[in-house]
Amino acid sequence: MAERMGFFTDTSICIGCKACEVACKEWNQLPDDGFLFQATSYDNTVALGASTWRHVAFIEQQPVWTPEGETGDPLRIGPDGRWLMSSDVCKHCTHAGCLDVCPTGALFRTEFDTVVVQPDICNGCGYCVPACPFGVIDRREDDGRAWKCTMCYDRQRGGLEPACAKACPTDSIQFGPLDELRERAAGRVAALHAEGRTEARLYGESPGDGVGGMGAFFLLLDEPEVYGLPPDPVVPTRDLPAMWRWAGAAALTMVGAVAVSFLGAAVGSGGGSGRSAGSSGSRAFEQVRGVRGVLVRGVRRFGGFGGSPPAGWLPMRRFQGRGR
Amino acid sequence: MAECHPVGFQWVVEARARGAKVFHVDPRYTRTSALADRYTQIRAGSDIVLLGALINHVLSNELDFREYVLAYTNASTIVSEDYRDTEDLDGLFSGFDHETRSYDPASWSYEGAPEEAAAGERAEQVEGGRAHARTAGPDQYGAGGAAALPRPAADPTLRHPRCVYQILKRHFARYTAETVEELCGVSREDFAELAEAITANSGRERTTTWVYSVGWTQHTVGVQYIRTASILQLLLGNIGRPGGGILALRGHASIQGSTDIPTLFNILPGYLPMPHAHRNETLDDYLARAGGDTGFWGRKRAYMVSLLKAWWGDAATEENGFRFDHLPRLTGDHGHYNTVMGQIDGTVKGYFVVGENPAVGSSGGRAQRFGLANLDWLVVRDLALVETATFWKDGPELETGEMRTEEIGTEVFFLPAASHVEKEGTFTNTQRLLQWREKALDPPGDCRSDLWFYYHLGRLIRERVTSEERDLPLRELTWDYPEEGEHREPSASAVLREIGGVGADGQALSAYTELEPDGSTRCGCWIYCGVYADEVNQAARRRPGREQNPEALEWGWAWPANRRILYNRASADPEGRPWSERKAYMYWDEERGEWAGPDVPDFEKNKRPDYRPPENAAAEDALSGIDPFIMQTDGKGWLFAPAGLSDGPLPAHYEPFESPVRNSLYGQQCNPGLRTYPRPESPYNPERSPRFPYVLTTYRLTEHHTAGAMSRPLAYLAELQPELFCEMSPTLAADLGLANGDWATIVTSRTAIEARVLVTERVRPLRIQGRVVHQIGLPYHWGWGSGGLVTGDVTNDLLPIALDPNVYIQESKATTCDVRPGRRPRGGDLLAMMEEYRHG
Amino acid sequence: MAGGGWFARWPVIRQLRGQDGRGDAARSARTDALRPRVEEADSVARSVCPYCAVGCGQLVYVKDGKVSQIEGDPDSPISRGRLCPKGSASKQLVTHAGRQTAVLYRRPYGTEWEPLDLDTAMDMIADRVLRTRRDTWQQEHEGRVVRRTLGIASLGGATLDNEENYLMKKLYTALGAIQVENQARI
Amino acid sequence: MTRRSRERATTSGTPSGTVSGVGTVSVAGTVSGVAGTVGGMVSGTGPETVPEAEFRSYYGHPVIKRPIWHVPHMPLYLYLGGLSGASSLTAVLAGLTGRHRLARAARITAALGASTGSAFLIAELGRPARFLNMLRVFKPTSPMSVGSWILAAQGGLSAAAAVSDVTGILPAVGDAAALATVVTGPLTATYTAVLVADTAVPAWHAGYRELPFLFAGSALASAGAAGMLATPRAEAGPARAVALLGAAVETAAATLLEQRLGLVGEPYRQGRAGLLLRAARALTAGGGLLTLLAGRSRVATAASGLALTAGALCTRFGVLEAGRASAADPKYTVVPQRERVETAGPASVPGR
Repeated sequence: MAERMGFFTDTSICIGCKACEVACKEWNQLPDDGFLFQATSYDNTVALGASTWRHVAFIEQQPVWTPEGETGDPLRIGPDGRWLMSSDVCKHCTHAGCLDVCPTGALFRTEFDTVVVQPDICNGCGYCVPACPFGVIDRREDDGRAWKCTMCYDRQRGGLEPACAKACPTDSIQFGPLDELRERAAGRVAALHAEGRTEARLYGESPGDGVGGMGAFFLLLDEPEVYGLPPDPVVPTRDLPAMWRWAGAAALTMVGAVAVSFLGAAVGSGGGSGRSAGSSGSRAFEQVRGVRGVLVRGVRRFGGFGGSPPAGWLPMRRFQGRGR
Repeated sequence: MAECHPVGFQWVVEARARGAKVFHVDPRYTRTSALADRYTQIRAGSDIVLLGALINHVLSNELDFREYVLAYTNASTIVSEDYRDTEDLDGLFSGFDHETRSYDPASWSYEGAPEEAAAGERAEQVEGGRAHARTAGPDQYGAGGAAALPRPAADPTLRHPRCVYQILKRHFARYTAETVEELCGVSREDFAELAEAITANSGRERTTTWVYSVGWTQHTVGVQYIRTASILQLLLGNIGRPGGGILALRGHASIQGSTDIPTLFNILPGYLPMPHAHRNETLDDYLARAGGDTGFWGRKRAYMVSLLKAWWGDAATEENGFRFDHLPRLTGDHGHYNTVMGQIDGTVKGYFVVGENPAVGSSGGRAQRFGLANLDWLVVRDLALVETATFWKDGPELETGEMRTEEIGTEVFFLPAASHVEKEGTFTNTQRLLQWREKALDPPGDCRSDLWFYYHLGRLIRERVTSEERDLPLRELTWDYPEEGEHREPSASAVLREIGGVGADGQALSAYTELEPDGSTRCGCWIYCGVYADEVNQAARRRPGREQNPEALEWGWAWPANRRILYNRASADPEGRPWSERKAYMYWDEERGEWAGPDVPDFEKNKRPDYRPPENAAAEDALSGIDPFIMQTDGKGWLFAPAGLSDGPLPAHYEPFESPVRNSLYGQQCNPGLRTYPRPESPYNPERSPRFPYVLTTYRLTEHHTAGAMSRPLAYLAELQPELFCEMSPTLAADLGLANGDWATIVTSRTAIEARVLVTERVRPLRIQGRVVHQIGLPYHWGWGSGGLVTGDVTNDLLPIALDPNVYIQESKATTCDVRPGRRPRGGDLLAMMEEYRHG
Repeated sequence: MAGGGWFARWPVIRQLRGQDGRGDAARSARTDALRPRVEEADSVARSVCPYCAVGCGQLVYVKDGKVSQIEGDPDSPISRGRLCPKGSASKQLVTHAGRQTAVLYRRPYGTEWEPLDLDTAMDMIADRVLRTRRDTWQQEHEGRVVRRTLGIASLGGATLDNEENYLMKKLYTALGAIQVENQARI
Repeated sequence: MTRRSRERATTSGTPSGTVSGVGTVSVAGTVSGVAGTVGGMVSGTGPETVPEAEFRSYYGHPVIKRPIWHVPHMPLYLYLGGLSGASSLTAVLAGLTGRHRLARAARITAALGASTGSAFLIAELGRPARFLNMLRVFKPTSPMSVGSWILAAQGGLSAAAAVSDVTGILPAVGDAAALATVVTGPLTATYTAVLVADTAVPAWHAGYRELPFLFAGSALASAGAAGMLATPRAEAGPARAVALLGAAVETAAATLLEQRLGLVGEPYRQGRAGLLLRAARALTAGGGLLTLLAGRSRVATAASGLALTAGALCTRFGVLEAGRASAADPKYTVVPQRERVETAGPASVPGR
């Protein structure tokens, strides 16, 4: 496998020109997203989606001016103004929710350690859409398939950098080996802090976070949620083993409940009047009637709410793929 | 800059990373402001007050770069005792004729200027009358500017009361931090910080640069805006040095080229003036009056003769004045807006519109459309069906009932154009760099290049010419370009070679210094001479930037002479040494006896710093080794312009023609020489009218291009900014009862348009003269057609046709308007509302 | 990956052979063959962006007679391969559906466009230029020779090439048309 | 308009910034300032039941994408899968206890449930023709992949069991298939809970303990109801018991789901989802009670069966709706994450 490649988006030098959005669309030949005026600063594409793989957010934080008293002098309230701009993109997570849940293998991890949808495989089940903790991937309804940033996988296969990073006029979007980018980003934060801009912070660079670190990470100047990013994202599949255990317990509860129902009915009525013993090839059933006892015990063991479900009964590891 | 030139802005970002401090002064907080260290909001149309106060700050604290100022500017020059300043005349300079609303510049001249030159100029104006005086703009003098005394009287102590330095001091004394606060709405603290920063960052060790765009030019005092900045930069020693200058960011791919090789009425290629009927009867008359004889402009005969030879070839001879008579003559203003009035009046019958869209792109769109509707024929060439081509079937005047399709007699030809990838040729970018584009593929269908169109049109016309004298210039015209391909495309490189010039031997010339006045050389544009040097298309050179130093002299070709910083002699001190290690650029290499450095020297390579011209030297020989401004007759930077400007030798603040504010600096409210066309198609908002209480400014967005023909049909751009909007402060929105996202109607005397409201604190109310003044902003990219995926009302329809008297550029950046909640009335209701605004 | 029928390529089988179900095992043949489309271009032209005057370098890729991609030229010392949104949309500029590729003609007082042959249009325009020039010719004005027509005007954009502007100015001047203007005045 | 109205009264600057344009400007609002209180951004959504959490967002836009699954496909599939799984169990036990008519009815229900459920699932796909790609890989990390294999097995087995029973062909194979559904049936009914829980949708993810039991109970109630409706009363006793137990589990799980999750559980209580889930509870409880009281009344039995079925359907529709609502409001994503960061520090993924 090649080196892990990534994006570092330094929003402190983003000028909100949206070249990334357009360059991405031109390269990937994406459809437009409609022509609606949103009145949300200079942002009219709203969010990442199936047809917008780079999205520039505009956040106005300006001092408020109000006319004061009879003189009508403008009175300034609040600190110096800022207009934050930030180009969002798929995070290409180390632990990617979309990739984990994709049932077809349309989503896969590339040799550059990025996460890509194969449009020839995707059947549009839509499961990846709610599985992404960042709201990145989406299904294009007229096309039926799920789409998102590929970090220009095809370009990378030819040794070219992704279209957005190439176009970015101020190098706010940087592309390269992730390790190098992380180093560069740490230096940039230190430099900004030294300038007194202590609000600068990195988002998604830590391999210890809830998605195991992002392949595309950011330098932000405010809290992530201000940019529409989750403050502490976690890959949903982190809790999957526990989920399966609870589901298994519920399944056994079902078996128990049905068994109890029949046992109860048998005890209560001494066998239904409609029974025709020995009929209809039930020899096999006769042989397994002994199972009943097992089932009853099973119900006793796992039947209640609140108890710890049995651990480790799923052969998860075999199919987990390589660990990190 | 980040808004309209994002890729150029990368260098600002890089400079900032290396410690540069960036100030942004703008009526709105823009994407540029977001990346600046300091943002200063200013009332649109008040920049001369701010710049003037900076000049005053420099002068009154003696913060000028004295050694530079003394050696390289005309600070010490003594001005005629006839000169009277705005200080003396309450906002007017001496020489103003109230009758003609124009200046006689004679009294502005240097002391001891020969009576003849100044008098000659004056006599002509009297002789030619009002219309002729109007053409006395700088373009009338070509690239050299007006002639002035090469060695005028001077006082190097700068104490003489009539020396330029002292005049400047007096003139700008009233431009103070207080006036800045009062007229610009800029706080004293903000002004002090800016003043401190630019002066601290100028001098031997450091330089400061100013960057502007049409925010400075589209005013009735636009030329004087630039003049003010020039004065400031000269005083601080920031011209001709790395990291200095006044950088014009031009907005179109080859708008620089289209003035160098002008499709402009008043100049010929290379800024040679078009001949004037009353002043330029013969070539000699023309050359005598087209600027001075010293400095490189002194070679103007060689430039002009070479041009005439390029056009009329062997037919142009010494005996027939090189066919100077083939040139048509001007008699006044024949500019764009004047032409439109001619269309309305019926004198202009036929109109070519080529890659342009005046129906939505020019000020006062209604006048434009009334003009178009009154033509005999109209040829429109563009990529898409622009509004100028379709006004007869879908223009807004059809909706109001002012026009009916069946009553419009204009015959319209729409010819589809080739795109930039479907033809080869050069663009000249904002830094004078010519870059050759290779052709990628043939244009589709009937699409053809404009080169094809004009070449074949010329061919067809020449096939039809008669033996009449009138047709002689056409018959004799050199028009034999090689044709290529199945479309018979003329060879663009052959045309470029003609522009670049050939010598007597038929070989391409390498520099304009090789041009001869005797007709032995031919050159289509003298400043481009050398672009085909060594028979190589120099503009097509593409040695990668990373393999070169930052000047990258082997990428493309910059005019003149592939020089990257103009006036770079000023980057060294008078002795030829760099001003400092840090700012070293060009320097005199005594050992080799030549100028050295990373650039092409702006003057003769071997001219010693201690060279002093002999008496009666001509052209460049008349300039000494310490005269960096080689196109000026005296080689000096003009703090004070003794001639060449039609509205004064120094900038003075005048209010925009339509302003809600009284000019508190002078009794004179607006530029006394400005041009207007008061007629029904272009009415004006009354001065300080309560009907139009708000300041309106217009601008571009990153996501669109001009009137939208190159962006609105593109889905990827249209979706980014789908609708026309109007930016206003929350305070104004509250006053008007408008909420973010609502519709508003914006009204001027011309018309009313509707736009969505973007309520934002990036637009702030200003306190001007003790009261609150609101500004609103409108981008101008929308129109009803052009194949746009998004459409909208036409912002330019709101604008007045009020022009700068020097260059006839309209005031689009500062006017007044009213704003009403809700969408605009339709049809006749709109007319009724407008009647009320104008007369009610 | 190569070899084997559909069964051998079936990712489940590849998984059982030890390939990663979220990685190599899931790859399709199309994915394996993926390359950047610029590699297939028949030609690359070195061009310049047609929008603002910064003059960013562009590389124009052509495949089968169509523009397949336009992106920044990294060699350019001006732009270093970068482009703004407009520059990045250049391919759409030259290929969008709203682009007109046929001559259109509107006769006086006409209510609709009509098709017109390009050569015919050129002849008609040449005729009109000469007719208007003849009708509005001024040999003299206020007693001075002016040799001009005020009946023909021109307004050019500033995205025209220098060579085009040159031929325009040259032809108009020879015709005696002086009201020749462009975007720089605006 | 919804999108626009949402960011109206935002505040600027600091997290607890004042509403911009004090007083008069409140009408106008501004585009500036993404920070805002919940109340400011979702004004007009009616009375709040929990104290408003202060948080910041990007113009009130959701952080995550809404689940795109359609109504009625997805909830119907959830219902039918549960019905099939629980019916399989019923069929096996009925067979073992010699209740032949119940067994046959349950086998047929299980087969029909699995097949029509699969049909809805395929119809839900963006590219239905590619449904076989579901079996392209086996991914334990994907509940949908695991579920597809389970569903394939359940569908095949339940169909074999039903066909064999109805036609009498290869009875041993049919019985073996039926027996195998003891494993696939319950998993078919409960894996769907993992399916929805294994997403970033806050209300679903946080409910991963309760949802399997909710779905299990709902499945039992559905299957019991189907058994009651399709079988003569004499043989339907165990079906009633299944229904009753199911209804009890479903009600208990739903109650827990609504109460235990705090802010994130809000969508289960509010709006359309709240309405659906309240209706589900009433129908399920009512249906269960009626089952007990129905006695020999055929009408009452039918009514109780229908009520339970309706209750199960409402549960599934309600859960989907709650997920959508929870995804649409950034509050449910931002507030818990912000609280976690501030109290326990950022999350991590241990052992991976």
